[in-house]
Amino acid sequence: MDIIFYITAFVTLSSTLMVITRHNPVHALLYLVISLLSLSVIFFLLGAPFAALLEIIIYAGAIMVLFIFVIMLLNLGKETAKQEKEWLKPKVWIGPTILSAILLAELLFLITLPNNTISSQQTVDAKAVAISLFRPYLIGVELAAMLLMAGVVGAAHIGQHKKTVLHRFLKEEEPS
Amino acid sequence: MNPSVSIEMVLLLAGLLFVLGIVGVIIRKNIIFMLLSIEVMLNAAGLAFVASGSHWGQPDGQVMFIFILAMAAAEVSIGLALILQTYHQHKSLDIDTLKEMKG
Amino acid sequence: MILVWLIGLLMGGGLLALLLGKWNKTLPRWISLYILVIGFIALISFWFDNYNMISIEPSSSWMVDFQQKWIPSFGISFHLAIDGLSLILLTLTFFLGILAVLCSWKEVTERVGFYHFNLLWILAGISGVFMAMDLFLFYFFWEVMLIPMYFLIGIWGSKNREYAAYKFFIFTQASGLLMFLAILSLYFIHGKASGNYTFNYFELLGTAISPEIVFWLMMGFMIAFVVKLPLVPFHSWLPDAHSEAPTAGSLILAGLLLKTGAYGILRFVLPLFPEAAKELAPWAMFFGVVGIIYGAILAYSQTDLKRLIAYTSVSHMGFVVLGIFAFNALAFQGVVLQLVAHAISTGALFIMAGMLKERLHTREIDQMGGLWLQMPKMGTIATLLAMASLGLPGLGNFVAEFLILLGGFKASVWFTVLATIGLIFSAIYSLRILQKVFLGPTERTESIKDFSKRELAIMAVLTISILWLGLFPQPVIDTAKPMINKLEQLFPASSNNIQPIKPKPRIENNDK
Amino acid sequence: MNNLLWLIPALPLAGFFLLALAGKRMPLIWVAIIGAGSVSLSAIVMFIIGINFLLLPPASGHYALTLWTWMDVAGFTPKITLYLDALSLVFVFVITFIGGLIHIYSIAFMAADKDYSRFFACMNLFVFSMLLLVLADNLLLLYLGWEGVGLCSYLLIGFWYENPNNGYAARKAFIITRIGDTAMAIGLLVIFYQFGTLWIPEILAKAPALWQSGASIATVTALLLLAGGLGKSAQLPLQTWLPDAMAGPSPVSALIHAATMVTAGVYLLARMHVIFQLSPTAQLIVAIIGAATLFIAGFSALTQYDIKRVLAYSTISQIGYMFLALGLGAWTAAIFHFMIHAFFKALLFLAAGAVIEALDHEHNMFKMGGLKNKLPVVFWTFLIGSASLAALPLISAGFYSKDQILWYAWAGQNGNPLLWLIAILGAFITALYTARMVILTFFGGTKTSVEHIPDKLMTIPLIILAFFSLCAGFIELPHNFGKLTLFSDLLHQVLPKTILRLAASGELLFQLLASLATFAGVYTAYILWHKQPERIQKLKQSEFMMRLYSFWHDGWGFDRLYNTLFVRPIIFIANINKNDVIDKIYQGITFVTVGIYRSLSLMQSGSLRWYIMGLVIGAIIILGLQIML
Repeated sequence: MDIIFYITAFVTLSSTLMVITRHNPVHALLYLVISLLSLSVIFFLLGAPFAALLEIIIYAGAIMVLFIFVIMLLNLGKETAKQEKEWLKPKVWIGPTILSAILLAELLFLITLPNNTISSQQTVDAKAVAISLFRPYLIGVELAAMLLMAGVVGAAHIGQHKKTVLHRFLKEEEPS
Repeated sequence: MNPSVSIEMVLLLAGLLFVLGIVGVIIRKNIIFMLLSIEVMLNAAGLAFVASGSHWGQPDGQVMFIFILAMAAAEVSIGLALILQTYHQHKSLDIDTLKEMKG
Repeated sequence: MILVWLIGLLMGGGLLALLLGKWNKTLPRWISLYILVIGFIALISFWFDNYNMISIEPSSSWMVDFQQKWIPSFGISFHLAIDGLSLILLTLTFFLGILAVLCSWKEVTERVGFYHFNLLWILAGISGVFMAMDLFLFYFFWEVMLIPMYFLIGIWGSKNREYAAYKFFIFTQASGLLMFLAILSLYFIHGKASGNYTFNYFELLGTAISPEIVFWLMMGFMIAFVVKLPLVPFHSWLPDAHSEAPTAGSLILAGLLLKTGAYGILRFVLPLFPEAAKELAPWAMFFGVVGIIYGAILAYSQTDLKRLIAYTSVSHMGFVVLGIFAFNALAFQGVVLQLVAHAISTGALFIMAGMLKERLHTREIDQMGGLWLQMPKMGTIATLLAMASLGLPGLGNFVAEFLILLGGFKASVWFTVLATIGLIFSAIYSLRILQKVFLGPTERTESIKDFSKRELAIMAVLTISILWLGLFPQPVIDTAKPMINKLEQLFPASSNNIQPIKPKPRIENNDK
Repeated sequence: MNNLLWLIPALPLAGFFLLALAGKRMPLIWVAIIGAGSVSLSAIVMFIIGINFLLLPPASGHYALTLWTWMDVAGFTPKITLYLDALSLVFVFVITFIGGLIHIYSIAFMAADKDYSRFFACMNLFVFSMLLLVLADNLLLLYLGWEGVGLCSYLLIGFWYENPNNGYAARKAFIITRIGDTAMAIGLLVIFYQFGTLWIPEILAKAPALWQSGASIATVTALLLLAGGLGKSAQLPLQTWLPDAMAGPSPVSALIHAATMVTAGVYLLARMHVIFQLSPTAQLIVAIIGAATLFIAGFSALTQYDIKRVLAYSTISQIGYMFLALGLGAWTAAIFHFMIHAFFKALLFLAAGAVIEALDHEHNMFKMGGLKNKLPVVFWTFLIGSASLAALPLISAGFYSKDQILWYAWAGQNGNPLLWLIAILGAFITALYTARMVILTFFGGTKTSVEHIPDKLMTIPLIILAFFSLCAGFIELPHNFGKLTLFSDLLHQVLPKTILRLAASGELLFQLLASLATFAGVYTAYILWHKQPERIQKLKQSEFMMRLYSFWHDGWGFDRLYNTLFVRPIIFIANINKNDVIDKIYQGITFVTVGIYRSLSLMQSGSLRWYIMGLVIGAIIILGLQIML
């Protein structure tokens, strides 16, 4: 069992690393899908099959598709890749990476603090999740629904293709 | 199923993923990449939730993951709509050329 | 019930003026005038009805008490009550309100509805402050009077109005928050001690507070009040606010807003924290005296007429502080009279400054001079007002200042002597006004109109009031007496070191 | 009779109100009738009451009429009560009678002025205030009149307001007297806390019981009251306002100098004499101030060329005599001199006014001259007034009053040869400058032509006053002349008798010495300014004399001293602090806040990257803290 975890963890990490280093958005996106898929394996290993399925269906299935649509729609390809290539030099990424490494070290320290909790790992199936979702977390579900609603409406509104959208301050300066 | 993977290792993985996400957000210029990196971070958080949920054998972790999922969906839809709009207006997705808010 | 009606009248009238101001410019003026006149008449008739009760039965100093639950879960009630002091100040509020409406009759032509809305709401806030007997409600009204004033200065003021409005707002708001903090602490301390969480003034009165805390609580209240008053290191908002505000704004600021500070000290600081107040007294008197002299010197150096008058207010309010912290009936009575007399005399000076500005389009006294030639009536009244401001006997301010000095002398000889020396300075700056504005050669060739009928009426009313206060102050004294007697009992014979013989019972001195 | 008392002040007050409210719309003749009539009527009422008082003296020695209670606060109950006893009677007489004459004179004098009604309104108010001052039965009411007098002097000195100098003179008068008033107000506070009342009779009755003679509190109180008197009466060191007060019209000067204002101090001291008696130190100070003032003012009068300034300094000097007398305990002598002085000083001012008017507003004596024949009435009346001022023996009233003071300076209980010496020297100087003034104005060659001949309304008051200046002295004769002491008999109801130090011997000798001083003064003036003017020229050659001359001319440099000591520093402080130092603190706070916000807003770079870095750093710090702790 352990070995599967470590392999998938390795896959996840390396594909994520690829996500943040690729110049071409489509490549990056594909690496992200891989990362998500391997993550869902880990979910499964952790005894959360429902989450694993959702990860694949919604994340890898739906959200990533949205990304692909947009990238295709904007025809981002070589141009962006070139741009990113110019940008992504060691002097740019070294500072943030060190900073993040410090953060990581701190996180690790905190994680590895000894704690004597009994682990009772077991599968939490969809039923249990559903019961808890629609009983104690009902209000959360409703809020999430509202959020999605707002997201839909907002996206529809923002995504409208207007001819001239100028800021109202800029409008006033326009000679009329 | 009785995985012997210690919770620490999973959280370690989540932490690594999160940091990678952060690095991604910081070092990239293109908004699309930043958005992708944010997805990575969200995933890391979700992983941490699920892991701790399964550690205690409670469904709450997965519930939180579902909320994160819903949030990510909404965020991505709005974010992408904004990207579309930005690209139409400025013909660029370079975060450095787009910055307008200067104190 | 009359108290609720008064506030309701003002607030409702304000809303009505706001609505009607949309399509008629004169209607708001008339509405405000009617409402204030009605309120004024109601108060005066109330005063007459109760005058006998006041002078005969001093056992209870409260005349009307109205209590209604508001937010009972926090112990907040809608509790209004008045005693003599409140009645005097309320009457003054309506009186000056009428004049404020009258003197902005011609001056304000833009957004008349909103203007009168603000005016009436300020007055409502001030009335509420004078009546509220629930500390939460008090704080509420304290804020109500603040915000419309901010608009009044910020919208209808003169050139530098925004700066002045911000300064006014920040000073009073910051100090008000300190007071709110003190109110809340008092609420919790009292609640913890007695188990009864309440904002009711009467129940909070006897709260036992440890000496370390009581000082800070009192300072919370004191700072809010002395900033409003204003006492010297906190006075710097006043000249700006006064000089930039429209005439009615200055009138209300000088006449009423400053008085809320003094009222607050008399009503809250002294009864709530008598021991701490006693310890603070030397410092308060010191700053009062500093205010008297410092304000006067600054007034002398100003060239902007309204700023000059504003600094005279600082000087006069120094007397108020001196009198309050002398802790005896003479000084307290002087303080009450000073509040009224200063409101009238300084208010009148501000109105006059407004009239001059309307005619000359300047407030610089260096550009005036020789105006007596064209405006003898205004000159005459100005002389009288200047005399009132320098404390000429026979006019209201003298009675007030002399009583304060008499009372102050008992508490502290040297501070009082210094304050008396302030009277010399007051003569210097008052005469400077006359000299620079009305006397001397005139360079103006264009004709300047003397008082119109409306202006003459305003000034006549004010003049008569000043004379009345100066010669027949007894009604005011009698009205305030029960409250002041109660206040004096809190401070039994403080520092009675220079009185070798007791004042004997009056000897009849008319032998016909 | 008692009930008519209120009419005395009420009539001028009514006149004031009528004129102030409606004077502009009235015909001039009405203004004149109301203005002069109210005071004259008041004088008539005074005569009725006064005669009644003299013939049927009330048992208590005074009339009192309470109008209303001013206020009643915690045991402090001043009332508006009019109180007439012998002392106030003398003052009321002088005020209304001379005031009335001055008003009548003014009808003609001011006829051409555009502010006719304002003038009479202020004059009426002036008379009213002064009447209230002397009729007050408590110190607070007295203070009302006291300050009212100050106000009116301000209004009248600055009457011709177009000239800023007049305004400044008025302001100076008000402020300097205000300094004294403030001291007096403090005195009132002390008195109230000592006696628990401001009712004068009670204070006077209680004081001897409460205070030992020479108690320091008595001295302090007396000195505070004295300071008030010094201000109003223009005595050292508060005398500087009076010469400048000549800026007003001549009748105003007459009113200020003769009937009202400057005599208020004398009244106050006489009224509160008990307190002064309790403090020999204070009394000595009063005497010294009086002597010093009469001496200093005399020399200043000698060097003036403006005729009204000569008279002004002479007033200071003469009031100095009164203070000397008060300090010596010669209370009645002081009041007697006050009355006589009122007659001749009013006369001199009115006559000087007539001269000035006649010469078309020429004040300079050196440009006058030879008016003896052109203005005979003015000349003769002026001569009589001058004679009285110079205390010409036997025939002038001034002799009798001044001689009394000189005599008490020598022989009184508190008398002192040095004070006497100064007084007699003062008498010499008085005669000198008086004669100089008369010679320069009326004798010699004509230098300015006469433009106006004085009106009848102006000359009649002059003649009446001249009569009194000559004859009023006869009601109180020196002891060796006969036993006629009507005046002091009257006043002794109120004021204590003067006790002589030694047996009243040699009075004749001192009278002769005084006469000698007068004659010497007149003769010297005759020599210097008429007979041999070249001597003056010779004196003017010497630089020292010129220095001395200008020093005296500027009133012994007091103005300059006060300017450097008080006026300039205050103006300096006021000017540098015009924008209020304390406001700078708040501006500093604002400045710092703005600075902080400016620098913080630099962090708002618009670069998302930096924001995230900020987040990361924040997370590092927070987690770091958690690890550390």
